[in-house]
Amino acid sequence: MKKVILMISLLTLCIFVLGANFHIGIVTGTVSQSEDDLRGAEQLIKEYGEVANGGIIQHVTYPDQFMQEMETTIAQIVGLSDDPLMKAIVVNQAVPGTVEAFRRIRERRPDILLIAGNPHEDPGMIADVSDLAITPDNVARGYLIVKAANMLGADTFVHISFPRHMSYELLSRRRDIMRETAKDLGMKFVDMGSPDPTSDIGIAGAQQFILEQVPTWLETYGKNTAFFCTNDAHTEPLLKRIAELGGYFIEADLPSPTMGYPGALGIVFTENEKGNWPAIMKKVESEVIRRGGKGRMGTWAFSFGFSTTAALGEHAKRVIEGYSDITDFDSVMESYEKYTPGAGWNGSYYVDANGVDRENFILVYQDTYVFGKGYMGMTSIEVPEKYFDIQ
Amino acid sequence: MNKNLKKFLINNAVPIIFIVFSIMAIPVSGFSSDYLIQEMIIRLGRNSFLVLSLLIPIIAGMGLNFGIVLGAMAGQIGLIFITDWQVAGVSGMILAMIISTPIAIILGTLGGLVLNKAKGREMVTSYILGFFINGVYQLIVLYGMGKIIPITNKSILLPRGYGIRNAIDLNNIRRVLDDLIPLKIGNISVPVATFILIALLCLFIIWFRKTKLGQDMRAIGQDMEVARSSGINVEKTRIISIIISTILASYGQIIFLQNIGTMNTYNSHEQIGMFSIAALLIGGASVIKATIPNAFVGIILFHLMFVVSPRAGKELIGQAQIGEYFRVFISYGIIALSLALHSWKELKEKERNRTALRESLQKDGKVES
Amino acid sequence: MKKNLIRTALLLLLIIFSFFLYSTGKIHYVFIDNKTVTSEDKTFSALDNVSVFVDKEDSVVIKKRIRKQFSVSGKNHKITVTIKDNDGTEILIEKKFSLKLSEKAIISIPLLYAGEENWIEKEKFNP
Amino acid sequence: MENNVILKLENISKDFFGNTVLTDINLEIKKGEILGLVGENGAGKSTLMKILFGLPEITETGGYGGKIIFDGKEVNFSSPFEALESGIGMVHQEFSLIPGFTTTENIVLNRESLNKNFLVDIFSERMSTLDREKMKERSEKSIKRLGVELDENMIISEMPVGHKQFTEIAREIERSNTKLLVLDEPTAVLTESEAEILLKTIKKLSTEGISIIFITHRLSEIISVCDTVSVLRDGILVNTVKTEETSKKQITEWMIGRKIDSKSESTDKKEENNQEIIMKIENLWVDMPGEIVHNFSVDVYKGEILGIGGLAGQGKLGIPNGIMGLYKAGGNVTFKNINLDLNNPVASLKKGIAFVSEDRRGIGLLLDEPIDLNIAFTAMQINNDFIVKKFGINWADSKKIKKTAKDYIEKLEIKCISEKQTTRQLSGGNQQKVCLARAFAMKPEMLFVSEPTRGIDVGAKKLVLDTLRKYNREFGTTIVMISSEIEELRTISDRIAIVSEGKISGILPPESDPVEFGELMVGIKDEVKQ
Repeated sequence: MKKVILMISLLTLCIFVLGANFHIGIVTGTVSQSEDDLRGAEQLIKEYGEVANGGIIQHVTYPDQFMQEMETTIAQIVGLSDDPLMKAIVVNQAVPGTVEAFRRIRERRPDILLIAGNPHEDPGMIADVSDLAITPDNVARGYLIVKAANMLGADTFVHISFPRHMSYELLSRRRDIMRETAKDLGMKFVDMGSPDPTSDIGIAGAQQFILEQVPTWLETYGKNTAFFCTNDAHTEPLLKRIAELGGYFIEADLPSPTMGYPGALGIVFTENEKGNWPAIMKKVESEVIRRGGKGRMGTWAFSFGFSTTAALGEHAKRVIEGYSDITDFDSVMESYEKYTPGAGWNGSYYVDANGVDRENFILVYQDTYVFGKGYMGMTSIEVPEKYFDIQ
Repeated sequence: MNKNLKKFLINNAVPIIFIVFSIMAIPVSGFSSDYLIQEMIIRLGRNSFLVLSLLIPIIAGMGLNFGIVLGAMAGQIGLIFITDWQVAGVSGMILAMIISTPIAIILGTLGGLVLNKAKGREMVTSYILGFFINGVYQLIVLYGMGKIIPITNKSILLPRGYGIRNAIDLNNIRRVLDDLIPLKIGNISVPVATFILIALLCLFIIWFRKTKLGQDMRAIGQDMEVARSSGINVEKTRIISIIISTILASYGQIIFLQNIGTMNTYNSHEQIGMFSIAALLIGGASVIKATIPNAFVGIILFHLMFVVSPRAGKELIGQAQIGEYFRVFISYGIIALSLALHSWKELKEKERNRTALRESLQKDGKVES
Repeated sequence: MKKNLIRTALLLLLIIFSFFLYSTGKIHYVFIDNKTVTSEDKTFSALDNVSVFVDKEDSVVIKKRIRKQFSVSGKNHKITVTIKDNDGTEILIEKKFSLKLSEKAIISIPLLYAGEENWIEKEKFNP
Repeated sequence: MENNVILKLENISKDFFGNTVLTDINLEIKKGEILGLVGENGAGKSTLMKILFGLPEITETGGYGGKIIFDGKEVNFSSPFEALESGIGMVHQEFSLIPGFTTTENIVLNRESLNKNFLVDIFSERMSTLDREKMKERSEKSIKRLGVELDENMIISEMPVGHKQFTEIAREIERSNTKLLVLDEPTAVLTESEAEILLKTIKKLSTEGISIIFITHRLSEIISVCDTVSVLRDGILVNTVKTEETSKKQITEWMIGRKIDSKSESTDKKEENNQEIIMKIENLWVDMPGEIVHNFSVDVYKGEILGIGGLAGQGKLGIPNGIMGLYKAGGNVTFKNINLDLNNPVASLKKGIAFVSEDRRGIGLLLDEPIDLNIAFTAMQINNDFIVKKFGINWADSKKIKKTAKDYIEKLEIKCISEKQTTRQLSGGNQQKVCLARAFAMKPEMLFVSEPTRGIDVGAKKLVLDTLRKYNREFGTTIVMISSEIEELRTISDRIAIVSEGKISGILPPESDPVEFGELMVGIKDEVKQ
């Protein structure tokens, strides 16, 4: 009996939503790999419904071990194009394999819009195959993070990473920009190595390393040191030590109030709070201030992963419905702002090393929010032209 | 139960379980048959070479060669070079194979030498060897290339001037083999040239079994000591079998990556050994016996599971990430299951042999029953 | 002895074959600009409605002030440019060119359209 | 005459790290001669053959002394292949065949007929394909030469044992240059009819001019087929004689050798002839590595001491281990007319059967526990002895354990500091006594004792044996004692069963002639006496 009722209610739902005769595929990581991305997809499902229930969002995930299981990533993304109603596919984060998956979809279904959020593969490759790609503007951020640290009063900047990450072009380029900025602002710059959490040492070992080293670093470079790390796993122990011992933390590599802070400060969110960013911010802010991190620790008020998944889904819907153009910068910003009330956004187009313009590759960044201080207004600061030329 | 039927079920327990799982999961996943057939054809073309490269060490009694990871690395080094030199198309692919061959021979010899020191524990040793060589590979690719080995192409080199990037675009040789002879049946495209190559490899393996070397390997595989006492150079033959397997794996990885189109410089090879072996086991092979049909059946069943299970999981439980967890659970669980089933099968086999021995002794009048 | 001789010969053959593969598979980049250029004091302005294909690749539309990149392998190549005039007539231009192993080409559509000699520029290419 | 000698061994001697195993062996074999080589296990036959074949383990342990002259030249093979090259073939005791190969493939193993192809010139000879036709021809020819029926397409593992043996011989004679063939116990695994065919084959080969060294335990075969027989004992060549000039009895005496009084010192004979059967063992088979029991049947009488002897590796140790459920076993064993559940160690213990294992340190003792606990342990587990119930929980009754332990320490003269000493610190003899004490503490009705005196000194030996006998006499416990030392069995047992090739070859009273024991041990079936 229950089944029958369920069937009937499903059918009625179908009839209601049949007006929108297209589907949007969303691909994210799982909770264990990248929770915020997934919450963005859930936000879209909440808004527009799931395909299984007659809505327009079809959500799948890529493997946790995406570096090793590229074949599965490809199959998951390409699998979405098996649906004849599929009109757009958003992959956030666009882990390795996305490029190939997009190529395959292009061959069979050129009508599907392909959108990549935060691509891991080389920008040139992803720009060639996708209709739109979005990534944090690490070029501008390279300048702005150091600038913000400087504004808060830091005199030393420590950049923590490891070779695998430095093999990502944008990440190593950002490091070089940071170094240049620090030099120009009269700060000391330290390029610090750390273990790779995906190596045999594991996440636990990598975190242990940070926990043990931060006090030494603070002793060596003084309390007015700002830290930045490229890896998510490193963020949590880093925040824990900074809250305890001093130092500055402007924002994470992928900034979000849920990035590192909950684990580092022992904050637990209720089921209702998950995905509710203003509530999350409030809780994190009060905890940071309670622990004495006021004016020293910052983030983006809205998770980049969350807002990118949601905004790209929203943008795709607008494009399909004919309200905007796929590479329309303003429309993308509008979509972002829809999910991030109060936070400013800015960005630019990507220009590759040969000077070839990439109109479909947008670099974005959100205003930095420092706990106990508020928005820093970084989106309105002009980044000097010279930093864009650092390759 | 009928004795023969029981024996058949025991011998084929692994594929049967997989077929049952697939039959249950396919309708749940909701994929169209076109999509699934296309996906299986792609995966057959992509993976067959790698899986078939496992066969020769099994003939030589060295078990499942996790060391094909070494071959995969050799193949990737070949690909790095042709990408650096910007050689495209089939020419590029063949050139990559030529470059990877000597590297595979060196790595294979090394692997063979180590495995000869670890007789009876070849599988675990080759697994660990993969890790070790992976370290060397990373060292060479991340530090050696661009510093000691000249690499000129900035697009594959890290901005710091040495070391290869995390991901390499293989657009130059992407699908060159698959699309060499285009064939489309309905909606489904068939990589004819790849299949021809795979067929040639199968013929090679069949022919190889008939050579003196193949016969020696069979002898060694069945009883190393007897083979040795008959004058066969056991150590050398075992090394040769690993070398052949490594070379084939390096070609296999090149074929695999020309289909994938992108190469994760530091990770693409890592799961190759595990997945190829899982596919072979699922096809009904064992550590001591594997046939060409085992390889094909295994690839289809294993990858069908891989494609179908995430969506099946999602449709069953309703949450996207559960699908992924479901896939991981099913896929890896089944690898564990097939290994466990395999050892159970071996136990049964031993028991049967013993009973047979007793029975034959009784028949011969050595033991009155 | 005989065996060594055969092996050496085969190895040499393989190396020659590799070189053959290298030369036939080597990629060249062809950059095509639709940008306003000044050459010998004359200005050639960028054009609207330009689509281009090199060898057998699919045709690509090049908007004004944009540079596009093509990659081709081998020695001899052909570029086909279709330009739609304001009045809707299509003009088809076909040109052949060849490149040495380590060369790249920069082709300017306005110059090509104007029939100038220097429509193609070949440079030593360091990727 | 001298030209006719194919193999000559001069003063061959060999020691392993000071442990002499062969002393001054001199042997001669003529063309077409069949030489029988006999001796107990460990007499040095295999070492001699290893020297002849140049096995690496000989050179690795310092080589050998003396000279080997083969076919007129002094030789010193550094590997079996060199021996094979020069024309010495060997048929091993264990089948040296590839189980999954056919007869043909095995006969031409590593000497396959080949078809060349172009890859041979590039890589190596091994890239040629097999010429199956020719291989079949060759194996057929070789089988014909043997004069036996063999299916050349049969897989070895599916073959009866005898055929495997023939396949091996066929392989050796397929080699065109084989001049000397060594057959190491080829008939041990054959049925009598098969053995007869084999003997005929051997004769046939010798008439073709192949010399043969024939190693066997079956003396009748020696008599019937060999021209000469050489007897080895303790590394010394006792005698070499023409077979027609000797007899089985004489050969056996040379083999066993030791001059022992035919009357043993056994005195304390039981008068009453109790024929009540306490345990009936029928068709027992035990799958114990190295000690396989095939088909063992015997009745054990209540209250007797039954000795079980036999050469090493013939299966005597498998019997108690199988009955006590330590190794997989099958067959019918009844204890006091009730079927005994084999493969279940606890069941046997619960029924009142105890076992003192030959593997003291492995399964016999808890080495890091004190003596008293070791003694009480099994009884606690099985009989719930030494246990007091307090508050519904079982506690070890330490007082009683201590008392019992002290008792046994005194009775068995266990040399120790106190009953709390761990057994690891005890000497071998004393450890053995603890094992016995533990078995006694269970108050068993029947006791299996396996090699109770192995590795302990003479004084301790006597004490252990006396204890066993005393226990048997006082409590009427039936004891089955397994030992390699016949003398030991003769001093204590009421009857002695000899095991050969996994089954009983005869039961003798302890006062029998030692030669009879020897004959039973080497399995001369036709002389079995009850």
